[in-house]
Amino acid sequence: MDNIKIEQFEGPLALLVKLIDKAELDITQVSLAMVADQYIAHLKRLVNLDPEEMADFLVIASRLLLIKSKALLPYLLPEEEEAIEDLEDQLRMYKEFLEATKKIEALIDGKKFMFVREFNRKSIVASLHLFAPPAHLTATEMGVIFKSVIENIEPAPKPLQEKVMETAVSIEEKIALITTAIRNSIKTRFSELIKTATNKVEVVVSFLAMLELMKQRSISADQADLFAEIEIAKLI
Amino acid sequence: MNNIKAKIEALLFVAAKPLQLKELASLITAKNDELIIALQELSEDCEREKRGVRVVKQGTSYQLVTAPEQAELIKDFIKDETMGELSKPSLEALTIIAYRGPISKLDLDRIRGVNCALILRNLLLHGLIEAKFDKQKDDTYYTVTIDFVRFLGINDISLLPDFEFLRQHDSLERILKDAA
Amino acid sequence: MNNIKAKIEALLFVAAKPLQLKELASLITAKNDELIIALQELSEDCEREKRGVRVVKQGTSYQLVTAPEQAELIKDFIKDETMGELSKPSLEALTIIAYRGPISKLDLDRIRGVNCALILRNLLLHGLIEAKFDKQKDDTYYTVTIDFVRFLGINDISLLPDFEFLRQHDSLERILKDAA
Repeated sequence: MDNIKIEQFEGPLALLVKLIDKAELDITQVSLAMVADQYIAHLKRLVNLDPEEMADFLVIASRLLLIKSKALLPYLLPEEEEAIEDLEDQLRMYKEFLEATKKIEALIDGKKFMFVREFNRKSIVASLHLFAPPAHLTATEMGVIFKSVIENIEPAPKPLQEKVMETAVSIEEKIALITTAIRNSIKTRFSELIKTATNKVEVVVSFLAMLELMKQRSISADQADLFAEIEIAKLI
Repeated sequence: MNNIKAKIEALLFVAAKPLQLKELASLITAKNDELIIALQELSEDCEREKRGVRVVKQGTSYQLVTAPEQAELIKDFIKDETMGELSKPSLEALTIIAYRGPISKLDLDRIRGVNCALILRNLLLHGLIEAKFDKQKDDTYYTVTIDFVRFLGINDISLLPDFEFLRQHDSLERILKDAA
Repeated sequence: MNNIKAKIEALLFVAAKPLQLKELASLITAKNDELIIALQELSEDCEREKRGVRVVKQGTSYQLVTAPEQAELIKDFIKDETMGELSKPSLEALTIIAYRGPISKLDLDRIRGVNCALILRNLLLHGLIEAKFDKQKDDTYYTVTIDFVRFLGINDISLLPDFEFLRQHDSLERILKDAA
């Protein structure tokens, strides 16, 4: 699974399609549940992503986790059926566009370009000396226009992965944090872990870290009701 | 060749750029539907007679270009900006815009599951897509340009593989609606 | 249309200037007499079918032009194209060329963030800018015409307001450097 490379700017859906294709599966709930862990493993290596782009990956991660938990505990989440089908549909459609992209690429590679006529002023206006200046334009006004052009220059958005964000958080860091927290006090609460979180991404990453530790059987987590506090305890 | 067709051919020839249906209509003083029929006929004449030129259409603009089978010959002669290399994500976005355009950035982002700001900027710069602000919807919509169509060697994007199917995709409608 | 005729039509169409028989021969790899027959046929086809274009022969050079009966229509088209005020994007491009010229199309595109092919064509047609091919840099560079400088009532383009300061403005240099 390590040899799936994430190309620059390729999004979460591209990653998901690659994982499913590599496992030679069709796009179904079962296969999505199967590749959920691999997807999250890949996420961990995307630590230097811009938070906004990370968020795009995390949105899909949360939906995968939902599907996975639904597959494990079907009776728990009866009302989530629609959300799950949506991801299936979205992915199927995305894959259809990927196929279409290949066909367009083949058309372009065929190099059957249709060329436009070269613009030759003489061929249009022949011998007539045509000079049609804008009626009221003055040198002063050109100064004003040029200044506004300069002011309106938008700096190119930096390629996202080149930015090193101070606030970038990795699942590893959060796992370490949780491990430390429960080493010191055996029990902790999810709300404690996210007390210092500065953005949503950090909350989601903390949640993923908690799930990862549950999977590794390092901790147990209890939640009495929907949206209630999550109690985290060390497993010995 | 009937009179309207000859007029259209002369105008498209001399313009050396895409002309809008309404520009043609005002110059030729013909009705839009007469013009559309004549344009269609002219396009079919070029194909049937295997002429050296073709009519390309994108939206309501039309352009006279060289035939795709002459690409090799013309490439030797002309120093045209050809398409340049596009990254895979750029091609993906371009494909979605070709099939689904006019499309807003938000919808494009939703289909690709990722923010496409940088890609859109790049495609605009290459002249492969164009942006139009829709006042009613208060949003910018993107479509592919006639330049993109002529790089594919087809007369019209509706000739793309599975055009109707991908354009009308049910699940797309639902995803875009749900997300809204 | 036979193959040689289609090739001739495609070449004469893109060239937008007279082509010598020997240029055609070397591009198409056909014999001169074959070519002369095909050119003659193409010319007769255009006449007989009353097409919008014609083949004109001048000595041993050939050019595709609009049909004489369309002269009025073409004049109307050029009038339409050159009358009326320039659009804001065109004025911006003209100003950028005035301050930054000689400037390549690519740099102009980068400063404006969109492809400026049609705008350049429009400014050329108006006689406001001119294009020069720089052999060393293998690219075309644009400057404003002397007619335009005179029209502004200044002796030299460097007399535009804050010329030196604005010409070298940091944000221009930055965007051109970033993009390169």
